[in-house]
Amino acid sequence: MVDLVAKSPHSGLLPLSAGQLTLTEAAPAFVSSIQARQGKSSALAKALQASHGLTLPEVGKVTAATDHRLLWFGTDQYLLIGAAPAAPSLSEFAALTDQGDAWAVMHLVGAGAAEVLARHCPLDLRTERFGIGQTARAPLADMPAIITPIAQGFEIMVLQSLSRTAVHHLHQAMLSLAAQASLI
Amino acid sequence: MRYSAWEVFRNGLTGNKAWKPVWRDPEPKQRYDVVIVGGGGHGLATAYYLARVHGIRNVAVLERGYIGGGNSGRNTTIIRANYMSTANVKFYSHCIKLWENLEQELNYNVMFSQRGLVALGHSDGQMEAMARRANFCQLEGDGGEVWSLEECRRQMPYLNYDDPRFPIYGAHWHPNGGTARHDAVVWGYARGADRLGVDIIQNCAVQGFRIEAGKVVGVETSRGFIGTTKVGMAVAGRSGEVAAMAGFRLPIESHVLQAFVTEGLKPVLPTVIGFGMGHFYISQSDKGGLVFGGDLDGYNSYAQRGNLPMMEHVAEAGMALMPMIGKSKLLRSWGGINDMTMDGSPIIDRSPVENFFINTGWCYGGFKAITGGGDAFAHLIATGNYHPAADKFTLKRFETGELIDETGAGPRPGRH
Amino acid sequence: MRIDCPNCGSRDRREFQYLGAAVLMDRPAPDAGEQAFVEYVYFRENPAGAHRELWLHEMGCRSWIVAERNMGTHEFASTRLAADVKRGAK
Amino acid sequence: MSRLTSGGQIDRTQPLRFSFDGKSLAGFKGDTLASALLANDIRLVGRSFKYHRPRGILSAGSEEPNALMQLGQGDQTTPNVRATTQELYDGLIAASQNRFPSLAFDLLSVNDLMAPFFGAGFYYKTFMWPKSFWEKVYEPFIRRAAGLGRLSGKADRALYDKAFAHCDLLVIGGGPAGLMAALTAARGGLDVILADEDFAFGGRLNSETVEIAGQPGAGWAAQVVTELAGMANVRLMPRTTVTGAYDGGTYAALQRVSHHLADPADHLPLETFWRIAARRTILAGGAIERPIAFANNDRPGVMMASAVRSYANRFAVLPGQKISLFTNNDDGHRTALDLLRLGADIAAVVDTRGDVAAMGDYPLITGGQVTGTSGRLGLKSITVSSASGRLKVATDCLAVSGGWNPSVHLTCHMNGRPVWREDIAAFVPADNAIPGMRVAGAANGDFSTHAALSAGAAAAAEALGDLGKPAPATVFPAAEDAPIQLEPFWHFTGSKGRAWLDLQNDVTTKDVALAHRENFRSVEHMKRYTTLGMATDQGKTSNVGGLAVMADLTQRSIPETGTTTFRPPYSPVALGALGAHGAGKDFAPSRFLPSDALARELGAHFIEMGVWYRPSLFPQSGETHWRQTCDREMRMVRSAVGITDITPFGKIDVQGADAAVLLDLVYANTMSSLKQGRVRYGVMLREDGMALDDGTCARLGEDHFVLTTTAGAASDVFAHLEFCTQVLRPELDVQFFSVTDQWAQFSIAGPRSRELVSGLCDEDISNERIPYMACAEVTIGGIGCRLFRISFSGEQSYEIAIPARYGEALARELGQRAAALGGGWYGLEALNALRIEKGYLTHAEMTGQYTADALGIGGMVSAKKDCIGKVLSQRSALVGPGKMELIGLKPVSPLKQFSGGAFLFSQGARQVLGNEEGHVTSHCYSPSLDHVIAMAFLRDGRSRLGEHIIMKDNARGIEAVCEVCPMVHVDPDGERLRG
Repeated sequence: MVDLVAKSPHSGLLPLSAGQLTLTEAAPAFVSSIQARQGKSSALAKALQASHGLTLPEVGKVTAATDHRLLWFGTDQYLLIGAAPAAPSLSEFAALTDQGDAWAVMHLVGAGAAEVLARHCPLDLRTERFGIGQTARAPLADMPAIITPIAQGFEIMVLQSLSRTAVHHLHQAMLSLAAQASLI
Repeated sequence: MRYSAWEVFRNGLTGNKAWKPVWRDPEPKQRYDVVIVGGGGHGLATAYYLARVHGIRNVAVLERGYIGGGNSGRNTTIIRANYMSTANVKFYSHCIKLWENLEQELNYNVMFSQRGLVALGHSDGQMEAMARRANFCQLEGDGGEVWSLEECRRQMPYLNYDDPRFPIYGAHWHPNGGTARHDAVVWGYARGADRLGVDIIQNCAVQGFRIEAGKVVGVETSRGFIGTTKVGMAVAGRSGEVAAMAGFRLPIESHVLQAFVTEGLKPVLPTVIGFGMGHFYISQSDKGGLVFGGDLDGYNSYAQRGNLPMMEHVAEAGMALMPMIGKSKLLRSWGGINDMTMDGSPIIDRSPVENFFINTGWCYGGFKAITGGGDAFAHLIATGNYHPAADKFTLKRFETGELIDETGAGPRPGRH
Repeated sequence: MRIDCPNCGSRDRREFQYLGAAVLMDRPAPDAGEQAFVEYVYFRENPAGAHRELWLHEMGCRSWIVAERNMGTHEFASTRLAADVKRGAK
Repeated sequence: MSRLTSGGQIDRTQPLRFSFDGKSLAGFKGDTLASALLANDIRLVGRSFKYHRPRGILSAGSEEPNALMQLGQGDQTTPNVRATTQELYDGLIAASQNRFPSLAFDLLSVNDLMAPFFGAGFYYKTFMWPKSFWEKVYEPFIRRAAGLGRLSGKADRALYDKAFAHCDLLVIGGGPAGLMAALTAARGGLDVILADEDFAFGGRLNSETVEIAGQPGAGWAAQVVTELAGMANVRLMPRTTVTGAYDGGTYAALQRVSHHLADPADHLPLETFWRIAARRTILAGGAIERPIAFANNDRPGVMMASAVRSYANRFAVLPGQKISLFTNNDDGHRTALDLLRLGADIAAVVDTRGDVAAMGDYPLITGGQVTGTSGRLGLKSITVSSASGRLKVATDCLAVSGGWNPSVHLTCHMNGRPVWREDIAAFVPADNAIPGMRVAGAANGDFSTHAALSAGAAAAAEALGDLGKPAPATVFPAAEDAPIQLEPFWHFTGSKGRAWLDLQNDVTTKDVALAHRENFRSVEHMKRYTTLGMATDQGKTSNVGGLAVMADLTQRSIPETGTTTFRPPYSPVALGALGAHGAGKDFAPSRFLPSDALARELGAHFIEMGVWYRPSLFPQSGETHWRQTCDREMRMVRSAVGITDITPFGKIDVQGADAAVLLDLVYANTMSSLKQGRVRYGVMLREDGMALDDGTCARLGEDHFVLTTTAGAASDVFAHLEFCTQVLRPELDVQFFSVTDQWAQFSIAGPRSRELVSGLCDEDISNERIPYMACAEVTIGGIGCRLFRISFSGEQSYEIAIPARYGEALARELGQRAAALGGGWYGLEALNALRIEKGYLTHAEMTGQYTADALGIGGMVSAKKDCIGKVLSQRSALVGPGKMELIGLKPVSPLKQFSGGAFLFSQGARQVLGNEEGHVTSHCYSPSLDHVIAMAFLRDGRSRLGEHIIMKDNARGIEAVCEVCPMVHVDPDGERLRG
């Protein structure tokens, strides 16, 4: 039998640091899309509560349990991160797809993380408007991305085929901000 | 007064006191044989050719503001005929032939500069499209050639060949292309038409049309009613509104297209360059400013101003293509309203209203089409027949499917 | 330019893709005839004032949005999810 | 030296060396290049655009039309730098522009002698004969003479950056109004951004001797800035010009990050271009002093009075030894008092007003006018006329104050038209010209310090109110509240000499008169004809003066004559900054294949396909021409097995009870009848009847499909499906999600493909179980994969989709196993040629201009059901005679290659436009046939099989007779596919 070795989209790219800032890989064990079937949102909510202990997040929000969480992704669409979906019980009310290999997940952390992200992302990143418990899909240097605030920084998800470009842009911005931090 | 170096000298000696108005400001008459709505390049050229070619001199050009205040004065002044369809190549090639004699014909220096235009290709497929452009031009006797990468390097050493995101494979060299001084074109045609008896009436807004039994008989304006036998509409950017006054709709959306100019610089760019991969085109004006533009802002608009995303994208494309321009500074940006048709090609045709003719849908290409557009429109108004160089620009094509869609973008005007 | 996505709130225009007039919501019946489709696909009011139009929140939640926007000032009067508008129309 | 021994805001402990036109000079930190030049007694700094007249420093701000410099040397030299805003740093190298051979002796100053013939628009009347001379003689000469500074022609290597920012309140301008507004708003709890183009906040307070709250204005400003800097809700942005106002409260701003540094650190950007989204904005950009037009008012030494105060008070430089003033308002007198206090010698104060008294000990001429000047390279004297006659006054600096123009510029950016205010004889911003913006202070015509402070506080209080916050109690500082005392005076008409309006473009009052005479009377015509206001300052110092002259000529008031308007940017922005993140590879995102690293190890050649990098060829040693590689790879696929990475194809997972309903709507053919475990080729149309895309549709379950799209159309197709489900049919129970990046996908094609795949899969994949156009879930090495029996090469072929993390590992495994079977990797060149041999379509044919019928797949359009695009694909010209049809071409006699972009002509037809009957879309050499083949569109092509036609490529000089043939050249019956 062939032995296939998995490779991370960030292999050879991360971690990186500049000044106070770090960019590290944060690959979750599972990512799945969950899309409610027509008219089945509340049934799905109950099923998710029962199987994963999670409530359906409101628009732009995240609900979390200890080791997994649910991100709002679009109208009646969610990403379940960190746990495999309880397929049989959920499938009745939702379409599921495995997204565990589709996304490259990074953590950008440190003082000035928002400034780094603001080099390439038009979101309003001010903490009081976009804090922990929230999530947003937004462009990062013209690439689709999912941005989720975490302690002292952001979780950034980009499509795996674009990870190299995303890391390149974030790294350049980290270097620039680190240099500007030393400017009076 | 005929313009010449001698007249410039003679008048200079006498304090330039004897120069005459370039066009008159007459009061509108009660009735004209033809009323042209729109005092831009196309409207004025149409009036000029009606008078000169067809001998129809009882013509008024009605302009809401000042002549040349619309797209004629808001473009990047590029003139070219390197199109990808029989209909457009035939027409724009006709335009260039008129441009080539325009200064002598109008006795006005419109500074038509056939400095040549380079259209870059960035893949094998694009190079085949460039070859097709070149072949189209050659069929029309317009010369031109396909440049290799090596020739591009030789001709344009300042382009980015070192670390391009989209490498240059070669180019189509279109020697007949170039630029002209946009305002001068308007003023030259105005002077020419005025001298043939055409009344140019500025500050005269059209407010409606009098239509009797399906036939137009006059124009309601802010300066009163003006009777006419025929109406020619040439109101780029406002065609939808004017057509609505006459009671019909068009296959057109109005979109804003921005254009840009930098501070003056010593000569650095001898030709016009088009970078299709980045939707970017650039030339250097005689005053020294780099004049450039890009794609539509992407949404319907009548506001004559654009927004940042496209402005930035255009500059990014400029930096991607020719990083030598980084230290030049953007001086001014402006927006023109383009009548974008559903297939990206113009309309010169009759309308559902009898004796009401339309010249519209020039998309990005209206400036270069002023000569031929005016000629073909005058021909249609005067004779009732399509000009042979513009006989495919009909309204009917949207019903028959005989579209002139060069980009293949389909009925999505913002993408043409 | 900023656009209020009914889901995501105020976002930069560069996240959105414009399609065209909202008349595209009303596709003729399959048997409506060729002329009805010609009108539907090609002919537009193109008003200089208020305009109903379709945008896609392409780089965000990927909702199609019906916006009312003034073509002279670019000011948005309203934005609604196209799916809601369409369902409401039924 | 003109430097005062004390005072000013320069740091005398930090002396700096710099050079101008090769001459080494000294200045201090805190200087601008302009103040340092004046401190070194340099008055001649440039030449005008047209007449090459000597020019000196006019202003102390970004409105400067004269003192434009070439900065730095070599390939990173920067043109058109305003000396008045460039901070001095050690080692700065500046040179004057637009002169030859030297600044003091400029050959083209001969143009000035020709001025009678070089009036406005003279070039429209001449240079027409002979016809060919325009491009050959006149234009090259004009172009060489025109232009200001120069680019090196080499790549700009500076780093530029871009960023987004968001705030509750953006305050533009850090003078008294802006500081007060920012302070009030910040204390009230708003998120505030305060931007000022200067390197020091304070605005005019830094240049004036006014007091606020009993202390010097500059000191008060510093105190406010200290408080603001300590607040978490405030972002201070000095050296930042807000350059444009756009829709929805979006503003552009340019931050000069390191222009002031002699030796910037690595990674430090030169400039950052900001996009600021603000809920509210206060424009407090101040006002710009305006000149007065009189004969020879353009000499070096003629300056704005406000600039003279700036140089004297802020930079401790006296711009002249014997200074005179010409004013129509009290500012001229204030200037004289400031100068006297600093020990300057005042030659005269000339006031156009009759009933004013001197405010101090200086000679005053009331009811007077400056009517002329002398001094070739610098001012020597002025001529003054008054009731008491004409008087010549020796002076080397004339400070002019013609009143103030509020900085309305940003308020015009959304088509707002400023309105005339008679009491200050100036345009002020129209109300609500920019939604969400308020204007405060001098920008709104409130010129006194007190008025500016109170207007700033009031505007901030209103902004707080808008955003639902109460205004804080603010202790309001006391300041001067002198009312404006101005008598409009624009230009002196009595003398014969030329009076300049636009100093850079050399537009004089005579040019405006000529424009009027020739009927260029609309303000826009006047501007375009004379070029007034079109110079690098965009009319900041000249527009209103020009309007006033035209108003006089037409005997109308200024507001009746027209208004002044401005377009973005407020001051010029380097394209490097505007285009930051665009240079080089950063221009577009780059997408890489799962097998990218392996392909690079194998030495593959890559090409850009949209945003993807894909291997085009896998050359082996000894192969020197791409065709050798391509031909070998094709033979390998036809004889053994080839592997290629097709991950970029769009993959869409579609589920739901109505999934088949959606697919029947979007595909021209029927998908609802597809059996589970089977795959069908499909084509989608646009509503206008043209083909949008093609691909495969696999049915994994009753309500579960997976579609593929072409790589280039993936995002369009996805948006199209969203349009259909959200906009057209929201009632459908259908869910879909992109799985393009989830799955790495490889094609394994060739007669030995089954051998290869069956060795990998844990399941039976025999032809019986997985026949042509079947699909199944399989496991490889324990990993769940999807197997599709589909082909784009015409061979027995499989596609394996595997979770992306295993993509590279599977690629390596496939490559090794293929090699063992005599196969290997093939690239896009071979892939393309293989499909041409089979007559399969790509976007070289599916260009959006052709119906399914034209593409030869019209039979796929189901007659039994509706689909998007069906109705309009039946329009008369699309189904009638003469329509384009895709066909194959083969040469009649030996031909080296077909020519993409070549036209097809009937034999004997004249080869002129309109007679072409089609064109070649794709072509290749077919190793199987050992000759070249092509695909082409040809009018009525399918009914012309066997006909000989001419292929003509003029551009490449290729002409050949070809035979029209079917598109399928290899295995027309598809036996290999099914084998």
